[in-house]
Amino acid sequence: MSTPQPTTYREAMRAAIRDALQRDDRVFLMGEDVGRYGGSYAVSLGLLEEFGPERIRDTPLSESAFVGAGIGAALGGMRPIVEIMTVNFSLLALDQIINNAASLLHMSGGQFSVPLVIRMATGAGRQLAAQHSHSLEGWYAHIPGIKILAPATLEDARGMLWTALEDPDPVLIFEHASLYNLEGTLAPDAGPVDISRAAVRRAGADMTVIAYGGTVGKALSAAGELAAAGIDAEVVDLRTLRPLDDATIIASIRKTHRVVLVDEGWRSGSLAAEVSARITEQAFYDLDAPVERVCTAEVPIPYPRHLEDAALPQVPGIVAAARRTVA
Amino acid sequence: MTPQQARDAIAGALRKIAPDADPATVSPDADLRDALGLDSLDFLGFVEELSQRAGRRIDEDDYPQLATLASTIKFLSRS
Amino acid sequence: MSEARTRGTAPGRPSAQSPARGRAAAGSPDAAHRRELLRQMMLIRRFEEKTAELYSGGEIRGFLHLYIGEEAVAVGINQALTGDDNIVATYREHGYALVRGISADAVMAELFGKATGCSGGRGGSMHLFDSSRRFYGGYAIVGGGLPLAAGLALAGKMRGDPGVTACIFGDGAVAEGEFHETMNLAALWDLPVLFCCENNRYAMGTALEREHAQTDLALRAESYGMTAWPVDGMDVLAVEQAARRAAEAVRAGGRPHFLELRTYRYRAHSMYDPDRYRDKAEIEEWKKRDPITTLADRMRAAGEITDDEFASIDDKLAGEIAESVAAARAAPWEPAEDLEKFVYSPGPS
Amino acid sequence: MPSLGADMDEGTLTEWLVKPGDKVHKGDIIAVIDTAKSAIEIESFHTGIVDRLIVPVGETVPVGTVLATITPPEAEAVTTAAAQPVTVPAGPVTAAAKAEAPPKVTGEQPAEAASPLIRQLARRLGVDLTAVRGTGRAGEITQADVRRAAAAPRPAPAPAPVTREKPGVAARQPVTPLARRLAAELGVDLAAVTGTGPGGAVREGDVRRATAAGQPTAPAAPLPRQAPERAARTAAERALAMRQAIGRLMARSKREIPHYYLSNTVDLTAVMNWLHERNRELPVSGRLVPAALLLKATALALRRVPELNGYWQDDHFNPGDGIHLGVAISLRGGGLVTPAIHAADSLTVAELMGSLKDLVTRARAGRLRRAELTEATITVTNLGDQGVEAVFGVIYPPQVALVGVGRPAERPFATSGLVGARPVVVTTLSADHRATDGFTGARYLTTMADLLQRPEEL
Repeated sequence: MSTPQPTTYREAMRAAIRDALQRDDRVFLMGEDVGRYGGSYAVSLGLLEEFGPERIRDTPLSESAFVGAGIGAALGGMRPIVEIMTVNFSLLALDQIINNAASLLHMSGGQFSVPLVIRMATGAGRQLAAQHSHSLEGWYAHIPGIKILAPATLEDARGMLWTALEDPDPVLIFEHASLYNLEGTLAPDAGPVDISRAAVRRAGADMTVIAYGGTVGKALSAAGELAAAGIDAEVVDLRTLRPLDDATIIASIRKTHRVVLVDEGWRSGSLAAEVSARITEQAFYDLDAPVERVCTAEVPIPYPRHLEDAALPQVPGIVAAARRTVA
Repeated sequence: MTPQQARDAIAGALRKIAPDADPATVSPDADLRDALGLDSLDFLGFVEELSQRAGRRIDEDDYPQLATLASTIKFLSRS
Repeated sequence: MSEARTRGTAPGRPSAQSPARGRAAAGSPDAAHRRELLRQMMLIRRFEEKTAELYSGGEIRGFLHLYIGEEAVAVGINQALTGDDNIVATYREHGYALVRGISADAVMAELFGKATGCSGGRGGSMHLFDSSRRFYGGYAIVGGGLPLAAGLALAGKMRGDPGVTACIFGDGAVAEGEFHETMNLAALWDLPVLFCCENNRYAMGTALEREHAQTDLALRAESYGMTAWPVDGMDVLAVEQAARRAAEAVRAGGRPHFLELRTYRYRAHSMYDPDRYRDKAEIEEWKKRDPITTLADRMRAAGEITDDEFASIDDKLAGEIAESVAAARAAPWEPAEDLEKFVYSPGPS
Repeated sequence: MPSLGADMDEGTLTEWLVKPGDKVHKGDIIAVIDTAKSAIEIESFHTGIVDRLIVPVGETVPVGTVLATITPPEAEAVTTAAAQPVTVPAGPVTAAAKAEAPPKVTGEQPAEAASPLIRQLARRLGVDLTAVRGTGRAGEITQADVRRAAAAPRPAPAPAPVTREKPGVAARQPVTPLARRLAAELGVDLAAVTGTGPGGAVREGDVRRATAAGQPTAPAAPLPRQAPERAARTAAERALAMRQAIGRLMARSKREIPHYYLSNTVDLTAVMNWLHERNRELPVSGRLVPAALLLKATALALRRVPELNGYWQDDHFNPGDGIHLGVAISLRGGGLVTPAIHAADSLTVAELMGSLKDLVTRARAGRLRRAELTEATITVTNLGDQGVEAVFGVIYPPQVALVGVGRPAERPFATSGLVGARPVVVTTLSADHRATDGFTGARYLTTMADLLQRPEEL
């Protein structure tokens, strides 16, 4: 029964949505093309047939309206999952996410919490150019009142959603679009996971690579190359971008004293900048080398493959940065 | 505990609590604390280490038997 | 499509929806009802006059948007709502909060920023909330409350709740994208929302004609396939009648309805507003149709109220408001150590 | 001047629409003011007769300034003399508003007692309100106070801070934070460490290599590197430096502090019996030594005689902000440190024991924290382990006392007319005569002796 079964990130996410719809009548999914089309990344394919149009709701192209409706429905006792096709489109709903979802609990003096989950695809790597490729999760992680998740593994794709739905406050889940085809195995009884801790994906002694979402795989590849060169790298997956799990980050720094931060967001004002600042605040006297960052080049993501590759954090860049910390 | 095991246990305990002291220079019948300059806290640490290595409790009443190297070896190997 | 549309209700012209009721005696149920409407409008006005004074004295801070002149709208709409219904309002929401039953004490304390305020002091004038009265708050981003109201209605519909959601906004919001997105969504999904557009003719300082290509706002709502009509917002009886009809229609058919309530604010947009964008004569013209005076005169003529009774209501309200001010002054501040409360819900997550 | 927004500090009166004697109604527009944003009409919140226009046209005044007074209509009927003028409009300084001023979250200027007008005036005249003593009601600062302060001669401006000249062009040596911390903990002189990191940065490994090389028993380093030799010299230099520092401090103490000395022989029977019983039950690792009880008694006695706990500074005694016992610990390589056990009086005997063990271990490993080395309010020295009966120590300036504890030993001791052998200890006190007299010192030692008779209460 518990033999791990082959699956993909997409299927794990779909299983999570199906599970949530089965567990709780209050849960429903809405977004652009989530129903008949099956989701622009095919995550919700087949769910309309299974759960009907009331609970798998196709919306008009009105990000503000359907995200705001999600907030209202959450206030009204439902547990909506709102899907936004891609993070760039979420900017059309920014007023609802920040001025309403993130602020309601506070400005009502604790009277109205917003148990809403918003899922969206993020990240580059598919030659979709400057309006479908950005990584703005670090930007959202700036906002108090919401929680930000970045599942990077099949277990997290399968397990984070339910925990997020049980959270009384709004949770945004950023799914890196390059991960949907990620293959692996998952225990059939895989279930909810915590959404409060970072995870050490590879233990190491010489230096730490901190990554999240789409760059965790790259960080692990880099660690493999470094191991071949005799450098024992630890890889930390942030998992939850807000609130950040300082304890796991700092524990790793205290162990290895050297760190490379990998972030698909732009370097200036990035999540990597925040993590770096926290390391300097909390573990300054444990640093034995300057903090290194590998981020996306400061350009809107270009269309041609070679330029897109050049813009994004890549394994050789991570390896080189890691080598600098131990040089 | 054989006398040799006892000797090793003492040497190990001393290395831990007074790394700069050299038990080899201490004559078997000299007062251990005076010879090595152990204060009461050092001595307590010594007893703690010894008790761990010997796997037995050493009470305060036993302290007189830990006065010299020789008596300590005797004390430990008796059990 | 629309029921009984009356185009171009303008100041100075009595509304078709507000025929003077019959000569009911002072003790009749109708008279008592009108008296209550009058009292509620006077409560809002006296309350707000006091807040203006307190604002000038520095005891109330932030932005303070007064409703004076528009009281008939909140009072009339509220008559059509039950305890099962939701209200989503704007930053000019003192009137709705008071008529919805949030105590003057709690609203005043909120304006003072005190811990006893209806939002615990965290919101201030623009963000009044009360979960027990389904008062889902004042929203200070123009148009920002509309999608949320649609969501509340969606939840009600999915859960089979009987309530409707009253969504209040102004003429300014009609220019926002969120207005159009929400009109479309609510009509498309048959959501039980009562859209109440308070057309006071100015979006802050920009006159209706200067911001809208089509100034007949009800017509624009109608383009989404929604029943919509304009109402004389200076006549509380007309507002009440229209609101009851619309709310019943929403309840019965589960479809959204839209009321354009034509009204006017006498005061500037907010306290710190030089009010240079309109003619003083225009304000005076609208004041001739003051909702309180209009109703009081009508009741006097019908023998439903005497000058003494009017003065006695006024005195009683003044006393209540003075007590609210005293209570707010004496109320405790929230300790600064609690600053980061209410950012996330307490407890394990 | 009404406040019409949080961003408004002042306004200019541009027009009066009423004059004295005019009757005004609540809500009437009575004046026009110009603010940073625009001209605004202001209304009266009262009905009555305009009594006096205080602010003339053209004047700019801070928010809260009274613009005019209005006499309420009832007052006319009664008597004009008794009329209570009503300020128009109500400024933000009504009694109620002031009493309920919101709690300040951050430490703002302590000029809260000053009205906006006063603050404005002070700004204009360049007066620092924190330095002005208020002569108004309840110490409020008045206009006259500010003007007086402005007229008074200013203290000479503080001399520009002297920037310390950097020797030559020697750039700051790059050292990683971890290496810097380790060097401090291990007592390594960074100037003598060769960095092997980028740009010659000293890193963790460099420091560890330097300490390994510095150990006297270490085998001669096989190969090149100047580092080992240098580090060895550094260790010797360090011992000398410590000797010199102790020497300077003790010389200063003897030069400046008029010491007086007292001693007292204390019966330790109760202490020893109690310890014996306790230690029988305790695991070896939790075992107590007499020093723990002696320290506790030292600390508790200071609660009763606080005159000995603190510092002599600027010709007067400053009491300590807690009882922080400096414990003299001799280092194996020679030398002495006196790290502090903080709030020793509030620790249990077991906690004190733990702190003592921890301090000794860390002191000998060179891992003391800065606060531990600087914050002792009194010092305790315990040379008993070296076999002496009594120790008369030298006070650590600026502390005012030092408690010495000799070796607990069996001695003939008379109780109730009978002489028997009992464990006793000699406690001593070295104290600064500027801060206390012998009487206080004696009281302290007897208090300590009394406490030691009831070890179960320590």
